[in-house]
Amino acid sequence: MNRMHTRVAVALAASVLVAVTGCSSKSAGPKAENVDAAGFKSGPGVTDKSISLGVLTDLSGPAAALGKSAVQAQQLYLDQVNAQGGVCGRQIKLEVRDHAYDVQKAVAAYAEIQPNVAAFAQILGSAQTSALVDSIERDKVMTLIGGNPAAMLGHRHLQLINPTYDIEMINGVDFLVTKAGLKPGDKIGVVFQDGDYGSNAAEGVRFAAKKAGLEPVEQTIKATDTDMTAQVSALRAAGVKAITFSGTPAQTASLVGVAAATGLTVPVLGSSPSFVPQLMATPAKAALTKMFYLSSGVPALGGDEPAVRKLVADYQQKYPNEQLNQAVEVGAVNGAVMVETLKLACAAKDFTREGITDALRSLTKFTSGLGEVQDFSDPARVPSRKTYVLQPAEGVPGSLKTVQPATEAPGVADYLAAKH
Amino acid sequence: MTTFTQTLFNGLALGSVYALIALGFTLAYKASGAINFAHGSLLLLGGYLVAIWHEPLGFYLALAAAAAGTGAAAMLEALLLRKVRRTGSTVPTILTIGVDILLLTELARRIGGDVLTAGDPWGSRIREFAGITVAEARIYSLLVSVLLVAVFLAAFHRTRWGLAMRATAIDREAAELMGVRSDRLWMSAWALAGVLAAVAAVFLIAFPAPGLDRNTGHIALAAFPAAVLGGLGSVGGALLGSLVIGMAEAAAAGYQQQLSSFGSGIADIAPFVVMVLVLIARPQGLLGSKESNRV
Amino acid sequence: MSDTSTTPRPRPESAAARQRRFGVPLLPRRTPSARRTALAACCVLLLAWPFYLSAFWLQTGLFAMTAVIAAIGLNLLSGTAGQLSLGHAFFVAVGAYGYTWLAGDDGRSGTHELTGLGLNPMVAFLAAIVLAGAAGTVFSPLSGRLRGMYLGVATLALVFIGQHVMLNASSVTGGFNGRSVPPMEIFGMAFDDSTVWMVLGVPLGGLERLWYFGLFLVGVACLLARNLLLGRPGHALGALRDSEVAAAVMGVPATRMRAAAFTVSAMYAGTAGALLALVYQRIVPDTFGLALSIDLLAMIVIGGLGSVAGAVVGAVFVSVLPQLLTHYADQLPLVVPPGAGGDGLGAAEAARYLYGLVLVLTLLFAPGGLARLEVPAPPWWRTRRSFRNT
Amino acid sequence: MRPPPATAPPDELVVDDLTVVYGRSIQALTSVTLRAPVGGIVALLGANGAGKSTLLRAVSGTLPLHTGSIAGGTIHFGERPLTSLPPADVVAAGVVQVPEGRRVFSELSVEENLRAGLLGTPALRRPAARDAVDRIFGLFPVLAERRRQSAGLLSGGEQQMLALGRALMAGPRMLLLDEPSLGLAPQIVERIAQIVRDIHAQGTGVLLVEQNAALALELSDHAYVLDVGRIRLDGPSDELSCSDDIRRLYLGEQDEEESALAPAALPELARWSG
Repeated sequence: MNRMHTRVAVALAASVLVAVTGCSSKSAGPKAENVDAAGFKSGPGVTDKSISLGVLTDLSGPAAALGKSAVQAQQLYLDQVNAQGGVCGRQIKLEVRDHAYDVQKAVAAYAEIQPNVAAFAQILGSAQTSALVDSIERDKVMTLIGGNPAAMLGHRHLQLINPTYDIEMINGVDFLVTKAGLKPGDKIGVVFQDGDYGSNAAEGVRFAAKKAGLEPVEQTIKATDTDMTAQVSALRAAGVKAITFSGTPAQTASLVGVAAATGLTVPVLGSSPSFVPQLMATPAKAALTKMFYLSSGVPALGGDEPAVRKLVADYQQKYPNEQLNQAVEVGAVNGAVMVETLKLACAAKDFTREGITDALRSLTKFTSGLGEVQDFSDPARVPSRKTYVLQPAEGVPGSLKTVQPATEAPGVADYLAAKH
Repeated sequence: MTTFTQTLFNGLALGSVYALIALGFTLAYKASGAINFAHGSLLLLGGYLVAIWHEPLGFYLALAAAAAGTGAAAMLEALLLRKVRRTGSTVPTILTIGVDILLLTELARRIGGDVLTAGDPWGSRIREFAGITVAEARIYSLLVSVLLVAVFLAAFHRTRWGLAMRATAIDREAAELMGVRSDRLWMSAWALAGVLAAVAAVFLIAFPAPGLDRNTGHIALAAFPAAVLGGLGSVGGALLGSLVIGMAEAAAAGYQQQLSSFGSGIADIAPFVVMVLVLIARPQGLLGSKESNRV
Repeated sequence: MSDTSTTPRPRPESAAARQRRFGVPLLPRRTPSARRTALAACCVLLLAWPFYLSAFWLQTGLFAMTAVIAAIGLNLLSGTAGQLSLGHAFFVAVGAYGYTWLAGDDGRSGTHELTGLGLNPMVAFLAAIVLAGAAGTVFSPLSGRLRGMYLGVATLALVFIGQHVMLNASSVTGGFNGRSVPPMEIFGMAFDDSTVWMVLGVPLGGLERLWYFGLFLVGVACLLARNLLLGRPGHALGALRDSEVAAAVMGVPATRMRAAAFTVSAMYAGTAGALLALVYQRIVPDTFGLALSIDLLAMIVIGGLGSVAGAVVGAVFVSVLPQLLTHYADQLPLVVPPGAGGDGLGAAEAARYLYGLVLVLTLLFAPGGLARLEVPAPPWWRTRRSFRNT
Repeated sequence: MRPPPATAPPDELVVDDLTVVYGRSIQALTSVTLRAPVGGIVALLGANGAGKSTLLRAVSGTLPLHTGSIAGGTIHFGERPLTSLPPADVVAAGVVQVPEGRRVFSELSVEENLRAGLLGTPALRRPAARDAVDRIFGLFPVLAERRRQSAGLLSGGEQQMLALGRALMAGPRMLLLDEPSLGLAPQIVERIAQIVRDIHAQGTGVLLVEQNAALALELSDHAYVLDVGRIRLDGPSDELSCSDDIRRLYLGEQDEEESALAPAALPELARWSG
């Protein structure tokens, strides 16, 4: 009896297998690229009417606030472009997936939408991007990423926007030297998070400190630390004249708050991800507005550059209940880079994956009015070297104002020359 | 020397807050025989309630309301656990993980990317003594924790309630035969655990911490090793363990430069390293008795 | 106990005895032949899958397979031996990084120098499993002596200490940014997309071949676990779980047995880890956090403690559910598609809610797990309960 | 054997047609009917597994702890229905059980164990509680000497006295004793027997569950025999002890034990009568 069942099952299996492979959609073979009558080459995610772009971001995890703002700003920008006819007569659509800052979800979501998108307009999260780097290069899909660690340079299909964290810090230390009147031999505190973000920033500080003759006093923190008392005590004991900081916004509030409270009123320079407007609701507000500076590749939302003012107005109109933060600018810039790239690809009549990457690599003087001119020709080089110095301020959009316009410190060229 | 004094104080302050968490943890364990993995989200709930209620109610009233709310939530959880109490301790423990997932998802959704403040009266004031600088909130946290623990110990050893608790923990059936209403009693233990979690939350989010964010509940993870290395189910053990863990963590943070050969971020794993070392020497924890295992 | 044993019982025991005898009740209450047919049909389905499904579904399936292997291993420990472990993410990591390091070459990743032994991937795969087992054995001073909740919390330490090592031992692990995983290679044929096999007119790339490799591993894992449970070790562990004294009387060496169960379980986790690394193609420390440990535990509980079938059902449920929800978010009520804006419930959040809810409801109303839902009141569960409390 | 008590209190523990099941299918008691007046000592005999402890659990309300429940029948104490009441309410009604195996709180001190006996009664003021403890110490001087010691360190006989004393703290009208002689040396058994007599003399009813049939029949004035969940026999103890069935079933080795029980009350227990 059992044996018969087994035989029936095996026979069934074999026949099913043979019968159904015939109608497998996979057997149609690769149809990734095709050329239409006008000589227009197109790849995955591109039709006559639309271009699909992927977004992998965090909408429900620890970075949800930033992820949401960036996606909404990007959508806003693309809506405006679509309203004017899109690119090449094609509407641009975003295929968004929420990875909740979870690596496995990000990898799964990538596999899900990768076959159907022309490029990734944004991937957020260092660990997530790291896990996907090899796949992105293998699939040759052009990808813009959210973070700026130098470790992410050098991949042909991967592109970050604005200066990397080390450049931010070199420019920022230059600002601190003039601002705090640092002299050779003075000590500078370097508090940074474990991981590629913090260590990349620390690398920049070390270089700049050496150049200015300063003595760095280093303190490492973990992403999960919330209380910076121990670090501040150590820095106070060392007698630092300024501090650079690369951690989370919550840690910024603790560090600056404790420093101010313990009388260590020295300027604190933070990396671009170390501030969110929500900090202005914490007890550290007063200290932040007095002591804290942010080194950033994009200008303050509270500034009066026309592009910034337009973005703020449009964003507030579309999302009246959302708080503005710097990620809004990052999202808008990403959208603009994407659209410029697609326009170039359109001009070259090549919407294949390779064609889109080639288009990006031919963008040598990109500007959106939100930040400095970017050069994407060489994947191994930072696209721009100038950063703004911003300061927390009350009552302005994004709670930040610009205190120093985009500047490149003299040391940056030496630093990059030494690296390459 | 200053580093030492500073580390000592930080360790004491941290240990005292851990004690509030570990105590709640131990009570819940004694009551239900389960490790309460939802303790972290109860803590987060307490902090969240204080944060949203301090503006309309004022800090102290908000704290009282939040403590009541967290206590009620803990009692609800205990009600769920009662349904599976006959299945040993693994099933209730995993049930608390389920509760934690639900509560945490909801709270994280509400908190989003915000950093909320408790509106506590200490603000960002600091005090200097013995050559060290400490936040005023930390001093109050130490004082209040010690006071709460003392009140608890007195109640535990001197009152009918405490006697009933201790008797029920040893032999629930015998205690019931003496007329103890163990279900109500254990509900009170859970409620107390919730209240302690709410108080601990306030101190954890007060200055010099930046405030409450969605990860605040993670701190309860450090109270697991505290309760275990002291001996599960032992109140004295939980207190001793909290002190040990607080000190170890403060020392690892204070002397991180000297400890750099172990890699950065050693402070985060210090509680676990200490716990493993203790358990290798004494599998039942420092003050735990061998019989306290209920499996 | 004393008052119940002499009442004549209308054979509730026979079902329990049958459960005990089989140890692994696959789809109970069916005749063995019907069960066999169902199983065969399942196998056919699984074998045919790569001919139809896209990379996304294949990957989802492979994630489920790794989960199945790890969950079976954890179930041997927690379900059969009654030992709670929250540290299995660590052993999964040892398997994953072990394979990558053993099979990988020296090189660079970002700013880190990487080392690797460059072994044959097949050898590296087996060695990674042994390595995970060795890691389990190193933990034996604790795993052998600690019981229940103590072990549960002690194993938490493994996850956190493991994370610390993964971040700091960057020459082996690549540090924060992780490192690339060399593809599996059997008899000189690599499991990557450099070559494509054409079978019946369908191209089978790296992922498809990996699918079959994964199926093979799952099959081996199931059979081994079944044999372990049916044989002496299974009975010894069961006895140990139910009563240490009784087990000691039967001559079961408690400490050694517990440590051995832990080691075997760690080897299962290591196998899952090595396979997971192959699916990911690049591994980063974040993958192997506490969440993974908790997911594994949830799997065996949702599926049903102590059975291989339970582990399979639970693992598939927990690993596939979020993918399904995200994929079909736009067709589900109450759930907003990602990026649509507004304050609706995101798919990832919905999946978390559902996951937590299923976990809680399973424990409350079907404590035998989903795999046993067919049996109205699991006799295994009932007898064990009354056994414990009288 | 014993003279009837001077005043016959009206209250009586009445178990009527009681059926108890464990889980869903295991029937442990079937239609058990039993009466235990406050004025007497009633013994419940039966082999291991006959359902004796189950009956006490049903009265005390601890069946749910053992996945058991009452499937039919009623339990009353005087006018008060006790059927399926929680243990605390049964204690409040004046029915207190001394469980099998003593079950003292081993990590608590002797004095704390006694105080735990008050947990089911309305809270007393401190001096009143101290008086209650002192009264028990008066009855068991050996416990007074060890008032600060952990109960777990006492000998078996001392633990049994502690368990009795703990139950007496609540001032019960009916005491349920589950195997008080289990695992104790013959001399100790006799001391316990004397204590039981004294408790009864003070006006507390006793329902005594015993495997030691000789002892139980000697102590009690009425006895029931439980077999596989059913009452097989009942009657006055002295009649039962003469019954051939009983002699064959339960008193097979009676001669030795009888000799052990033969001596009259030991001098130490004289204090009990006061």
